[in-house]
Amino acid sequence: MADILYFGRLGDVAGTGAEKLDIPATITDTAALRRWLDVEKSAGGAFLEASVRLAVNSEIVVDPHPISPSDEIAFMPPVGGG
Amino acid sequence: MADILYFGRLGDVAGTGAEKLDIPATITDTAALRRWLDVEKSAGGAFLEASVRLAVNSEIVVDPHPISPSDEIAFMPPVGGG
Amino acid sequence: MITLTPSPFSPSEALADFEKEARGAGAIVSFTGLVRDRAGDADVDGLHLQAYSPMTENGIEKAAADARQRWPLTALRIIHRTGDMGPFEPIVFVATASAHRRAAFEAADFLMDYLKTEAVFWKREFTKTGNRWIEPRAEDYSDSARWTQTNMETDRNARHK
Amino acid sequence: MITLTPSPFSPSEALADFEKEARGAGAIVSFTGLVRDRAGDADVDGLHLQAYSPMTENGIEKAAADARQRWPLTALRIIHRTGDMGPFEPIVFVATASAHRRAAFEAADFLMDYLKTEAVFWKREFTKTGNRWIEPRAEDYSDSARWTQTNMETDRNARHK
Repeated sequence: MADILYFGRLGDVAGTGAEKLDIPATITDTAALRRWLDVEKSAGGAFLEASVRLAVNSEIVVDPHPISPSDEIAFMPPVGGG
Repeated sequence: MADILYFGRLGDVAGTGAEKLDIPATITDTAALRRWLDVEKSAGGAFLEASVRLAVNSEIVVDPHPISPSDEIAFMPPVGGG
Repeated sequence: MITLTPSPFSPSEALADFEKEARGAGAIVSFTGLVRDRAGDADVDGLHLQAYSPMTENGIEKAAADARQRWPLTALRIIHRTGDMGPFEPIVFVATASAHRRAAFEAADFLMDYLKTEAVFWKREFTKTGNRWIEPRAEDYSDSARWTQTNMETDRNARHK
Repeated sequence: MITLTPSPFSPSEALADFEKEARGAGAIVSFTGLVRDRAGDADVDGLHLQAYSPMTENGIEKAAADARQRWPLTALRIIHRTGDMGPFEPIVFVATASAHRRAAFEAADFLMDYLKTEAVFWKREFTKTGNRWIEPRAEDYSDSARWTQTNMETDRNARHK
């Protein structure tokens, strides 16, 4: 099971901030994961936006990046504090 | 009697921070006052420096500015706080 | 020192502590960011700040190290709230100390630009008319772009001519 | 509000008061200047600051009014010591509040440049090797020159391109 984290507005889209998911064996990189989840969550493209970055095991990666079934994968829309 | 104020390093040169002086009737402007005082105080030119500004009755003036016998006249070397 | 905290904190107490730490510095600059009570024409009831530990902390540590490399700082302090907070509560406190006042000003300014546009936080505003996630404005990104090495030199030249 | 005082003051207490006054501002910047304990290679035993009232106060009031005209400030505070003070004691405190962090930063920076090069003070440093009057450095004057209207525009353009 992979840990999937949805930050910021993507938490609203996913209906949760975090969940464990069985990612199909055919989904082996971040680009494919975006496409699959966008359909699964009926996200209307929210998971595909270029401004949404993915982090795999706490490292921000560039698509397509390989993923493993037990990774922690975070969907990160534009950040900003203060 | 005029009130003469010597600020910053000019206080050391004048030997005092403030004094009442009878300015000779022939000294009628700030340029003449600088020259007269520089001799009186053996200031070696310290009162003549362009970076030393004069204030007459709390207003900074440009040489030669008229002075009256009862004015408050301040000798102000370059300022700076903080 | 860098602190993320879900609890309210006092910027003036933080400054008092920082003064002791920065003793002998010459110049201390502090920045405090507070929750606004208005956004556009809506009243703001509160704010939620989401972090992603330890990525958030690591990123801020890196920005602090970067600031120390760019400017001769003798001390540095960053406090950032997380979780829920109400209007007028402090969100962020940055303090820098240096022998030189320009260094202290620029480093605080730099760190705030980092925190606004690159620090790993997501911010949600609660208003009477609904809740919305806030992302940095174009202005925040252009402020932040000032600190790329090339722009900084252009900036310095413009300033000092 | 502007205060000249011959007595020690606490920057962190000043910031606490300022926070109350600036409630709802969004961004608060503070600058604290402290007496150095070293000057070149000499130990500094203390500092004497001479003012010329009311010219000193009037000049600072004018600079504060100028800052309020240039930037949308919601509050402004300046405290400046006069007389004798020892190493590590605060000499000056400037705080600015605004809805915009750039405005708060720039206004505090501007006011410090005024205080360093134009405010009517004379500063004497006491060291083991003697006492000397300190006048602004070339760097202080060039910092201050950044704020003439033309330079400021040049600066803005350079920064935001």
